[in-house]
Amino acid sequence: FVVGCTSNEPEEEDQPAAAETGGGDDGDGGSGNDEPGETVVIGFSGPEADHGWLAAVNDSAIAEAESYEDVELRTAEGTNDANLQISQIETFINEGVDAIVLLPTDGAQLTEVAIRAMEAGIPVVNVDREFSSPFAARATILGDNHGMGISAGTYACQLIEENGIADPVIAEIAGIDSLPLTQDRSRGFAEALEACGQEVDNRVAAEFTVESGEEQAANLLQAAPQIDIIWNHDDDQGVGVKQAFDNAGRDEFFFIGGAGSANAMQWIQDGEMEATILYPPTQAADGIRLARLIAQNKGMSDLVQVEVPRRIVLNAPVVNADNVEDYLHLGFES
Amino acid sequence: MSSPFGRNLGLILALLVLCAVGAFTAGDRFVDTDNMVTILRFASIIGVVSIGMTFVIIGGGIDLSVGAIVALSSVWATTLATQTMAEDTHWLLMVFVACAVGVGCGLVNGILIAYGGMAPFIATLAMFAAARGLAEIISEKRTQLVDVRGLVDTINGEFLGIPVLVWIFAAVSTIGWVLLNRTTFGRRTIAVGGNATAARLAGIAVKRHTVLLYVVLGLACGIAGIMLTARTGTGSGTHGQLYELDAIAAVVIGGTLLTGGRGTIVGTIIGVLIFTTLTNVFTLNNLDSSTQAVAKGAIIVIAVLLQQRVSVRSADSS
Amino acid sequence: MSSPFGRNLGLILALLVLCAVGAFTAGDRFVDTDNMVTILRFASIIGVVSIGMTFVIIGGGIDLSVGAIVALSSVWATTLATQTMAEDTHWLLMVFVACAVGVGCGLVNGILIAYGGMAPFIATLAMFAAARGLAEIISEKRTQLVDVRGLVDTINGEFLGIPVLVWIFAAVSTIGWVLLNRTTFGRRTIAVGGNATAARLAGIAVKRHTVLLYVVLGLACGIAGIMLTARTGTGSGTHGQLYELDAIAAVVIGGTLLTGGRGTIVGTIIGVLIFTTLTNVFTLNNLDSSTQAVAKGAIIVIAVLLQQRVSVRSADSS
Amino acid sequence: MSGIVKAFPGVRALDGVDLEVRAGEVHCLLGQNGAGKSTLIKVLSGAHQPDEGEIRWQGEEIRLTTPLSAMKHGIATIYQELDLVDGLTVAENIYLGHELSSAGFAHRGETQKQAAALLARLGHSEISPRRELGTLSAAGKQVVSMARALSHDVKLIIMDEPSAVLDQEEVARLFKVIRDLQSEGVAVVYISHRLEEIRQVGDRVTVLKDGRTVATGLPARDTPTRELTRLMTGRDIEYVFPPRVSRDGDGTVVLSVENLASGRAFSGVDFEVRAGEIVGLAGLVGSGRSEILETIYGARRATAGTVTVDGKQLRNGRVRAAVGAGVGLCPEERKSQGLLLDEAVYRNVSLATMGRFSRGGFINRGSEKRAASEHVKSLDVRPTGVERAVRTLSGGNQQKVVLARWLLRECRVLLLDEPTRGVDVGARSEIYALVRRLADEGVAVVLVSSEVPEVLGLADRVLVLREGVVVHTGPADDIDEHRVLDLVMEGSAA
Ligand SMILES: Nc1ncnc2c1ncn2[C@@H]1O[C@H](COP(=O)(O)OP(=O)(O)OP(=O)(O)O)[C@@H](O)[C@H]1O
Ligand SMILES: Nc1ncnc2c1ncn2[C@@H]1O[C@H](COP(=O)(O)OP(=O)(O)OP(=O)(O)O)[C@@H](O)[C@H]1O
Ligand SMILES: [Mg+2]
Ligand SMILES: [Mg+2]
Repeated sequence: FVVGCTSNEPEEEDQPAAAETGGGDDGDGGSGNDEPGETVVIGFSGPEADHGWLAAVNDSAIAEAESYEDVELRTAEGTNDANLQISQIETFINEGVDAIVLLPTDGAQLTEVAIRAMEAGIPVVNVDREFSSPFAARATILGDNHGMGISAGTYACQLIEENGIADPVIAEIAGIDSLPLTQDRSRGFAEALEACGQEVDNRVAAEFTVESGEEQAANLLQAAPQIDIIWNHDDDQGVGVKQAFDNAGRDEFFFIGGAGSANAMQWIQDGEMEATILYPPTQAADGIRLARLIAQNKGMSDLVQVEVPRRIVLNAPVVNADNVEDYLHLGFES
Repeated sequence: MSSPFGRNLGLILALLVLCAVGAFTAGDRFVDTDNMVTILRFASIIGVVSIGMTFVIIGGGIDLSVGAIVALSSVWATTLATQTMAEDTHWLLMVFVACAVGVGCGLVNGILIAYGGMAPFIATLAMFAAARGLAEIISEKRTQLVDVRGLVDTINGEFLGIPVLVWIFAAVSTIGWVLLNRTTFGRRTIAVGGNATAARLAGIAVKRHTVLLYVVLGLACGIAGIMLTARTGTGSGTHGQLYELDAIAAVVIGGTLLTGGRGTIVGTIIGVLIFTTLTNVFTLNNLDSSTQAVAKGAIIVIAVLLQQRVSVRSADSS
Repeated sequence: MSSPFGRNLGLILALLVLCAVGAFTAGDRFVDTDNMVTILRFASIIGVVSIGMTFVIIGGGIDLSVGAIVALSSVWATTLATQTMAEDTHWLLMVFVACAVGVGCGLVNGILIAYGGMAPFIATLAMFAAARGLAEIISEKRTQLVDVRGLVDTINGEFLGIPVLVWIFAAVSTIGWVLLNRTTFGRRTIAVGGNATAARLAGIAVKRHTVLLYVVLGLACGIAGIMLTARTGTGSGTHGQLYELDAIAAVVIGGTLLTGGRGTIVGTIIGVLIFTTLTNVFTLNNLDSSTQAVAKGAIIVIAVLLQQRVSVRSADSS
Repeated sequence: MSGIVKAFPGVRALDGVDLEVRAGEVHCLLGQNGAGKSTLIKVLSGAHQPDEGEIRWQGEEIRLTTPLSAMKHGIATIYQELDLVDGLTVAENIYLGHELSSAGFAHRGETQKQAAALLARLGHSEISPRRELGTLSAAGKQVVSMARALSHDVKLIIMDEPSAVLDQEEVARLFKVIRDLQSEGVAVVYISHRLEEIRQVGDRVTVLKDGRTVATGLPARDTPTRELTRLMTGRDIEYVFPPRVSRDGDGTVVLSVENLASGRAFSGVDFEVRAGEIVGLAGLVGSGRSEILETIYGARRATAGTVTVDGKQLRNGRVRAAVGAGVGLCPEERKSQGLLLDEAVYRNVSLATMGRFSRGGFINRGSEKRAASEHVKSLDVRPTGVERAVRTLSGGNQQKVVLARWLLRECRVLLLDEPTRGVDVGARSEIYALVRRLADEGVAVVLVSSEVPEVLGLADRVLVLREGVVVHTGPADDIDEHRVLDLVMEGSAA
């Protein structure tokens, strides 16, 4: 379930955003959690915001922090170098911040330093890419990458069945191949396909950039003269992927996306895309909220539980023409 | 001096071997006009940058900022303001803006190197950081969609059945070849790269010429920027990543000396084709990216060693 | 020979200015022993690579594969097999494996360059692709956790209140300095890079020496690989990205000529510190990455121009 | 050595050469540019591997596979192209490759002490062994090169044109060293294009022509010059300077230099050169002659004074202004300052004249090559092909290529810095004739040479320099070699 997703529009930040799905309709508005408490310093470090989704992650985190007058945010933004990110966390430890929100370039690689922060008495909220040790984070908010792959694969199976495609050709355009999250997505996709007796016929990996998406998609189209279903992991690179389809004049397949950018939602509305699997960029914003609560020793008012939970996994729902209206506001600019 | 054919014999051989491998492993999917066009279209953008890079390297320099300049020019050409103006006037305005941005960056590089006395590696490393940062600031890290359809339709379209991108690459290559081999500009480039002191004492304005070389490369980056903009339908701060390594690799595989003073446009073109064909063959064979990387490393080594052996032999027999 | 202090005066000045900016903008948070230690710890890994790179560049070469070698050695040292053996024997086995992998890669680079006659840029570009690909294949693109606590606890720990990583950097720097300035190996490196013909005619085995230089750098990469493994508690094919540019930039900012034949270890160390201090000051000041990039570009230019002016002046007055 | 053959791609540089050197003798090698002298000694020093032939050393056949193996046999070499490392100190250069060290650690103090001793032996104790080599002048480097050779325990020293960058004083010192060595039983192979040196120091002479030995064992002192030049060139050559056309006072002033100074190199230099006049600058190495030429040419900034060509003042520090006004410079170091070694001969020749063969920036290669070939032929550059890369030419022929560049340019003012350095006798007289012919055609020539007879013989007027100051100006006829040397040494006698 999605907890306290916020919109990207800064002007809406002042009002407490409603939990979108699952949770109670009145959100956390009823509790005293949004009342200003003692000022807390939160350190936030994320990977290099080199594409739309990550930029949205950073922006929404910063906007979220700005919406609280009792939060002072220190950002150490922007690196794909674990060594540098470790040193950024060390800086936070030196400064003695009250909590750290960490979206690591790689969960395992930042575990050592996160443990050190925890040992120094600074609670760490782990976002999106999970640490390899349970002692490294006070709370963990995860997008469900494996679930994303499952959703995409299941949806693909559904399409095959509904349209009665015999011997379908299934293609996959992955993101940066060496990231665990990409592998999780691909694994989920393969598992779900296996459930309906299918497998990926052609796979390429792009780099989350428009250019690489276009390049790899063009190569993919060349490699497979006829395709029935394509799953593209990431709607940012999807802009390029889509352009490659247009360039080649190919649209014989069902095109499924990932993440849920504004563009993707638009295409779904226009009928140019079948569906996209949501992967909200608001996790870090949620992380800021949790960090604030933890630092101020508060709990989550929607839960009976007194304290903030240790682990929250976000849902990865499928957005298609039937429900796109409900998700439009979540779409981020890629 | 041996004929350009002889000099590039090893390279051509390497390319042919690669094609044979492609034909053998991927069959009809490789030996197919559409596929050839795909390869060429893919090669066209990095190709234009590499032609420009050839001049800078022959002139004794190097430029690490080409990818960043490509990104900056694509972003600048697709800002709301530029696009609005282009809607009002003509899409060529966007082309002009991209080229102007490229030339501007090249000018800064050139002036820092020639008049500031900075090492090319360092000056362009600074530009590498600054131009990409600026591109991100301007685009606010968003991908800017192109609404001016004329640009995309024309440059990403076809002319006489061949993609306009490939025409542009062909035109830039031809101009580059003539410039290097048939004009005083080309001669001066070789002189400046071969022996800057001798060139200066022979009355060549070495500093001014050096600036010009980076401007030429900047212009090539601007052209590549608008090509990439049209091809992807977007301007983005992430465009052109690793172009610096790709372009330098293509130029050097093509036989241009990194120390300057010697090099050919034809070699560069073949170098670009080797790399793009390689990627195509890999994709057609569904190779995963790690295996691709290892194979790429091995092939670079083989291609270069082959080229050396063959050119030594052909020089002997001449 | 002018004193190392005089030669590096501009650099030291640039570093001081940077520190002043840090102290002014971030106050106590910058001027703080813990923060200094953080900077040094961050500098240590890229520092070790840069010391090795200094030798290769002085010797007239270049190495683009350092980051990939760091990754490969970290992955190889953390495979299940290696870790199991290390559990049975001692964690030093992992250190040994990482160093051996580094030396092996350096050896391949060196042989391709010295005996295969390949341009260093191209040979190491091939290694850049191949080593990272191999690292990904071995690790199956997973991040490999280190279970041998001895390694992490020791190398990522402290000794006499100072992080062991910093001690290693200090040791490598000292050895590098002695090697370059006080041994025949160092003097011959300058000869090979400054005038390879002269070196050959003086009876120096230039090819063998070139191989040795890349082996030294490979060893440095192996050490850096195990340092990074301990610091992150993992081995991964993504380690060491862009280290090649960072290391080369530090070496060149430090006054080593890319054409070879001249350079200092002290300059390299200051170069590394300039870059890491810069990053630290940025972090302390909450700068976003795009602005950082632009500022970094500007500061590189200013530092180099400053260094030139100051060293010209101090050379004049000497 | 006997029957040595060495072929390079396209050239048979050595085609069966025999050479026999006895202990304690000074054996001179003579031959035109490109005859194969340098190649021969490179074979002897292990730098090149011969294709055929054998080398016998003290009676035994040996194979010299590397420079190191030659050194081990006691053969040391001073190469024609100074092969030293700029980034190292003088002492380190001297002991490069055979460092005084233990376990790889260099003994710096000891190295410097011994280097200082060697330099003192060569009469150059003013060169500090700790100085960085790059800051020395060409002559200084030559001294270091010699010290380097002496640092080995040698039985044979090969010197390839060691005197080319030395002035007479230095040469005299060099000869003294050679005689010392000789008395210790060391053999010397001496290469020079200056016959008078060979007569002074040599014992026996071997003459090479086109890669073959044409004469060997000739007595150095007594063999007539005619005979030697005939052996070298295959024809009779008069080693004389072309006659001066006396035309006092006529000819307009083309170049005028007023009160010129540049830093500490020279100051207060005043002179005029008329059309058709050759002005020679004489002086010791380091007296600032090259700097004067470079400053006139704009390659170096003047700190005071003006340069005027045809009544128009040149912009300070602008080479292009000078070239535009019709000034040409043949620089002192042809390799580092003059040539594009990998480029074809014709492209080197036309480098300063490209504009003439181009229209709208496009070069007409046909006319370019034709014009270049003409000058290359007139200078007798060998081999004659203009498509050949300059790197493959011998030193003297490379020098001619630089000269050809300025001939092609048809300058108003020609600045020649050591134009005959490393040039053989035959080519020398051709160059002399050429310079005189140019002057007769109205070119103003400034000539710098370390060979005083050359300055006196060729120039109309002579300026003698000492430590950057002109100490004598006057017609070349009024002064003789001894007087010049006195002036150069004492300086005050002006
Ligand atoms: N590396 C090389 N490659 C090709 N040809 C060469 C090379 N070195 C020398 N040669 C050729 O070999 C011949 C002999 O050259 P060498 O340098 O021995 O002449 P030299 O007698 O020393 O002349 P100089 O008096 O001008 O120094 C020349 O024709 C030259 O062009
Ligand atoms: N690179 C340098 N660094 C320091 N001093 C230099 C350098 N080059 C030249 N000089 C100094 O400048 C003065 C003139 O030198 P130079 O040898 O060029 O004179 P020259 O009369 O032309 O002699 P040559 O016969 O060698 O041409 C000398 O005092 C010399 O030491
Ligand atoms: Mg010679
Ligand atoms: Mg001189």
